[in-house]
Amino acid sequence: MSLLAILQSFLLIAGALMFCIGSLGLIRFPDTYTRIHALTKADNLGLGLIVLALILNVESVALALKLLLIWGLVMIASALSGHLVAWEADEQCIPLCQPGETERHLESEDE
Amino acid sequence: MVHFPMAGLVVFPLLGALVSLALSQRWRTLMSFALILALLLNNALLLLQFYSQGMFNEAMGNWPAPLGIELRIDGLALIFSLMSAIVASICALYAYVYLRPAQLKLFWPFFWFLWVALNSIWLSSDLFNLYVGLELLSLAAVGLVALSRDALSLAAALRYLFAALLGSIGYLLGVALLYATYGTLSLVELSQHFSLTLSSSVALGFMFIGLLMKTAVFPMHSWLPPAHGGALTPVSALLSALVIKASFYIVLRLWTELSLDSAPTSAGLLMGILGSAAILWGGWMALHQTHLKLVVAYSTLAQIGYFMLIFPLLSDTNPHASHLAFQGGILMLLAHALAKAGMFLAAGNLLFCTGQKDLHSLAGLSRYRPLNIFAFGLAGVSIMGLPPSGGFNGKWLIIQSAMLQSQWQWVLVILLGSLLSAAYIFRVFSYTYQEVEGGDRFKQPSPLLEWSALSLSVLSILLGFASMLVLDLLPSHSVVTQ
Amino acid sequence: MNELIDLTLVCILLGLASLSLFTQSLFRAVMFFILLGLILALVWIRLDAPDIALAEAAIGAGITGILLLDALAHLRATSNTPPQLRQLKQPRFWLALISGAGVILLLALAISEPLAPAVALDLQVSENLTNSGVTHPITAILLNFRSYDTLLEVAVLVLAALVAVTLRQSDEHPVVNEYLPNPLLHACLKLFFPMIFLVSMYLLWAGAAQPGGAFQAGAVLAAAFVLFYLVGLKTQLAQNDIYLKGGWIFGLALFVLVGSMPLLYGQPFLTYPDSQAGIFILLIELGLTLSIGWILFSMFLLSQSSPLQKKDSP
Amino acid sequence: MNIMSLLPLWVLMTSFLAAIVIFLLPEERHRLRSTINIGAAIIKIGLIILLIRLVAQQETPEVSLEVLPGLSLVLRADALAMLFAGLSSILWLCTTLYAIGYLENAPNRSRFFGYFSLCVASTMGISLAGNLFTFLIFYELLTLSTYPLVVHRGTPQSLKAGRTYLAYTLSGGVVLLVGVALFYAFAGDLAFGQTAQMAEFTHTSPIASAIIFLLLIGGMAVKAALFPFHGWLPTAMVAPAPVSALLHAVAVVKAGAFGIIRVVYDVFGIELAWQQGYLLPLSLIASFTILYGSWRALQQTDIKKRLAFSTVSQVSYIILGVTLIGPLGTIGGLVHLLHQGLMKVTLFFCAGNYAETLGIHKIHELNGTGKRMPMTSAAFTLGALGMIGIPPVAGFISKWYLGTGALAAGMDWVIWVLIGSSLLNAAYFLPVLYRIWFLPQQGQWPHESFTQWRDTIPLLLIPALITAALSVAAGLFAGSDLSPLSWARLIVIREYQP
Amino acid sequence: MSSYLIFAYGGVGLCGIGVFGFILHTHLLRRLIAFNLLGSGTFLILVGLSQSGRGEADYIPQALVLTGIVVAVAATALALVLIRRWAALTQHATLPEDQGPS
Repeated sequence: MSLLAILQSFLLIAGALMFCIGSLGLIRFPDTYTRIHALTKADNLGLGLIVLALILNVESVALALKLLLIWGLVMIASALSGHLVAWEADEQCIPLCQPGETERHLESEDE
Repeated sequence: MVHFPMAGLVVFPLLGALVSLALSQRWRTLMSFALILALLLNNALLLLQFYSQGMFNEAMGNWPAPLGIELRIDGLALIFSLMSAIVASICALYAYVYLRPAQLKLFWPFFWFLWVALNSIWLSSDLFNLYVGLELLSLAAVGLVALSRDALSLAAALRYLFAALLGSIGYLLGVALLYATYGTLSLVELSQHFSLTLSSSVALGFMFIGLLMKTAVFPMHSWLPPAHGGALTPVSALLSALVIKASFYIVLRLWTELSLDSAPTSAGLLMGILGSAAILWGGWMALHQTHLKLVVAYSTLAQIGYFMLIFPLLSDTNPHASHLAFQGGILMLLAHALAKAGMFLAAGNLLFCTGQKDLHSLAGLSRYRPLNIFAFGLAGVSIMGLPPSGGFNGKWLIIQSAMLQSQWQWVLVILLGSLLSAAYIFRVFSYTYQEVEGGDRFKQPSPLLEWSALSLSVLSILLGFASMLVLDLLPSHSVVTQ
Repeated sequence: MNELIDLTLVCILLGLASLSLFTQSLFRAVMFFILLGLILALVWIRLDAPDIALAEAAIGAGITGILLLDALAHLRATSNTPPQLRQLKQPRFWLALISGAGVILLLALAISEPLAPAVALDLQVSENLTNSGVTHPITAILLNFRSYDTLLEVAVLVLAALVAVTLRQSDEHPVVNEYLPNPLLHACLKLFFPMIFLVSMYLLWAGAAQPGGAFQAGAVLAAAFVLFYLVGLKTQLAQNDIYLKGGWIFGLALFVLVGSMPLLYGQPFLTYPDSQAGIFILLIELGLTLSIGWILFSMFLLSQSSPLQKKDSP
Repeated sequence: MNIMSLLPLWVLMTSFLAAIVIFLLPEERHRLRSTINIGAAIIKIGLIILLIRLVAQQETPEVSLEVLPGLSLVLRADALAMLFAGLSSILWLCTTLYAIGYLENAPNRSRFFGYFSLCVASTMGISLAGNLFTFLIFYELLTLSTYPLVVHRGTPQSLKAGRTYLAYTLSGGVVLLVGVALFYAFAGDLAFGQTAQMAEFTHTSPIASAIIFLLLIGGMAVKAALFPFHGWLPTAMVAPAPVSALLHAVAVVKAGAFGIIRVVYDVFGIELAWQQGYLLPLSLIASFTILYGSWRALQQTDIKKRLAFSTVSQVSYIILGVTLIGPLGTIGGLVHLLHQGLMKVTLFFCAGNYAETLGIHKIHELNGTGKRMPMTSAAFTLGALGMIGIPPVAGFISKWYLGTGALAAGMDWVIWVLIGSSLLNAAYFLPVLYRIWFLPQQGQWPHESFTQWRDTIPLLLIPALITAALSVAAGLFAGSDLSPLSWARLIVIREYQP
Repeated sequence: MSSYLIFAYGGVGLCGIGVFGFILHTHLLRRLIAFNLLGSGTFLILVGLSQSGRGEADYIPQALVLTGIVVAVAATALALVLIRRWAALTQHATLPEDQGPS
């Protein structure tokens, strides 16, 4: 196993781990604001790591640039959508929650 | 080789759909009727072409099957195309007078898409293309049902949509299995390689269940009466006369092309039993309805049962009798299309006259609106299968076939069904013959409405005298059973 | 190893399917369904069908999901009863169980038969690919070999949009454009629009040689339109009946027109002139992309104008 | 195909086209409608006369149209057909005249006369049918076109009668349909008169043949009102008088009887039917119906009901005649088809006149009507005497031939049936005549109208007088070449010739 | 077992679940989801099975599935429009016959 492969594996696993952490945050965090935080930040990093791992594998520069472009676009998109969600939540006056509290309104609406 | 007439069957209604969506009201109507004329003419040309060169195929995009999709004109396709042209034209005329402008505006595109779908189904000899055609048909039909936009018709449309979607998926499942097994979608090629294995039986089973659900064969019928009974009158006529025929047509095509007449008789027997149940149940229910259009809708259920009876009678042991059943089935389908459309239109006129749905409100109509009752009655003659009518001729051939094959149970069912249908139709009649006080308090439908209903009914009677014109288009029995 | 991944995927697929049907909350059901769509996209990749994967992600999961969520928001107002497990005792349950099990049994039996297709259609596809005007086989099939199917399929789409218009109440007020007055969104989207269009057109262009094509491009375009709408730009176009319907039928009309031209020269319907098939296919695809985008967008738009929030009703 | 060979079609079309035109005419165009109706009836009589001349010259004009593979609609004018067609055309004219008078100022005349003409068209079709298939078609058409006439009044009672009528006739139609279908499926496509092939078929499969015979006769027996299928006939009496006349004398009942004649003579052939022993049960049923009908007639107090049961009995004479092998019995049956039609239509016209002019429906109200309505009563008397079988009225001729035919066929017991029935006939007609002529009027007439006329209005009176005169003439001039009797002889000669 | 065939069996499972849910549920939205599952299952069978017969990618069924997906989306959209209209009119998300005696 070459060094490159080890590096790649490391990056991939780290990226996947970031995704897992982000998802865990989504489940565990108490309110909208903290949840978007977990999602956008962790996922961007995770994606970045994975893209990096893939770039190590490609031959052409064009392809590498494309991968980077994807990362960039996703970052902008998630930043924007994170902002929008927070902004809308603020508009609707959704309160901040302390750890341990659970958001009731979403659940109750489903039933 | 002239490609125009066959492609015209699809292109003209498509143009109609486009035109009716794009143009303003006046031009929309004008162009629609111009295109209807064009389509009628196109059908006539096609008929001539068929007379001169017999059955022919045409590869769409010049890619022959199995790679491309081939359309095929044979006698069966031509008969159905002519049938839909006649019924649809008259229904369009009726709708033009009957519907409010706002409804009419929405009616036209649906109508045209419906026609596209019908013609594409009649012509297609490709399994997947038939699926797309079926979906187009169902969605157009659902749209038409929902046209009146009240809660009742919405519920009917939803019920119909779900049944239709389930049916399409069943069909598609079968197509998937068949493609995987035989590697082709062309019906012609499939028929060359086809053999009844386990997987192809399962495939056909799914396809038939799906198609029969769309046809509303008992016991998968419960969506039909509210949808056909609750829709606007010209829509009911189109649905009952044409739409249910499409899925049945595919069943018939598959059955004959794949030579299922040599299949184990249990399949045919099952179809026959379902048909018998439909005849008796539909007739019985029609007899107990209090709403005129529901009577007519349930009668459609019963009539579908008659079509089903041809399957147990198609057998390769007795080609002559089998061919009689085939011819009889086609005649019944055709007669039902004409008569049921006429009957729905006439029923719509009657409802228009009284303004009420209840059968009791019909009292006195026979005195003041005899023409509508007459139209209803003539259609009823064909539905009951009394001579002289297309319905009778079809029934006669089926009975003959059953007798020649000693399948007496179907004869019994047909006769019972005839009596039941006579009972429910004359029941409507006896309401109209009641004499009541109060003079002529009914509205007068415009003559165009009355005459369009009457013309369809008269056609169904005339079919009783001109059956040979139709049957001559069909191949002789050596070809049908291959 | 690969089989293990496949099996895992199938298990996830079935699990998600069960969850989306039997979870108590409808909202979650829809969520699981969207998730299922994404997993399906992966499955399609595993099935060597990147085109379908694209379509599934964009159309299947994306648009269906959005429409479902949108409908869900409206259905909140209704007496929306979650499925009761009491149903277990009803005959309906047994009917469902028997039918479901029967379907599985029959299909599994049918599938387990060894296959030996008599006709090798894929060979014919590759043989004729050079004459089709494009190099990507799926585009060749969709827009040349079986373009008749595609024609009818576009008609189905138009029809669906038409039903939406039909059911729009005449007494309804036109849509009040409730765009999001967020400055950041405005700024970013203005930046993004050209890019989204570019992506859409790229998908369209790429379709000739690799995965992509009119439907995927149309879905992206629809997304662009929706964003347009959200920032409050130029959506009055969609309020006008002529533009609305004109947009729907543009692609279909172009298709019919191009398809019927050969009839005048004695060629069958939908035949492309020799050696120019590629251009005509691109032309048709362009029209279809615009129309599909417009249709999908107007579905979204028309759903906005239904006055469904009758929260005060019992 | 020359004009003459199309004649059968034109005979049919005269009433059919008239029906269509009448349907389309607005309700108010009474005069035009009557003109068309009478014109068509007269044209038809002219055509029938032409046709009769052709047939007398040994020609059989024929029109056919293939409607199903190997199956044709055939209209053929043979001697037997002309007997029935001639009767129908004459009585159509009379009944139409009568109906115009009867329904003056009544609603729904357009509908009535339309279906009336359609009904006659179907009768023409039945008489001219050249094979069983054609016969079946017109037979069912007859059912359909008479239903609106039966329920014409639209009262609950008439609607109920209509239901009964349909229940009987449609069930009969179904039985007939099965019979005909079996016939075509197994015996093949045989036109009327191809009895040799039928004999061959019967010898190879006797059971099938017997079943076909049973079904065919069973189907026809409903319309012919043979016991036990006669229940609809008295119920249908609620219809207007011209309809009753039509039902009893021309259309429905006769269609059944005529069908039985066709089946026995032209489908199976009388020799074959006799050899196979089909005829004896039929003659027993017919005999029983004769006696039973007369017996029931005796118990009725309503004039029309009594006439109805009388019809049940009289029509069975025809069937009885058919079952008697040998020329004499056949002549008796055939000629009674015509005679009974003439006499019964007279009686119904008169009953209608009594009802319309004086409001009389019950027999006991008839006292003294002879003075108020002498001509109607005279016609009634002639009809009644004919029914009893008193010479010189036509009924005597039929009974005479039936009696001698029975003796020739070696069925002596039939004589006793004839005598018994004649006695019963006398028992239910003579008291009526006695009341009319010899009893004084009791109080007011129930509901008198047309007081300005001595008897009743001419449109009602004249048809009754014509038919009465015809029934006397048929008896008086039975020996002449133009009489029904000599035509029946002609038929018989042709039937027994080969 | 090839991975094509595995997915074909997965499609079979989806179809079964879809049919089960379609018949069991009365809520129209859930029925619609069940219909979509059924559709996806069918597509999987179509592609998976025919490719497993050949052992390589087969473009014909893939093209068919693309068409099928679009048609299914159109049908779903149409159904949603109907369901929403129905719900707006009646405040119910089930058909009358499924609403029970309440």
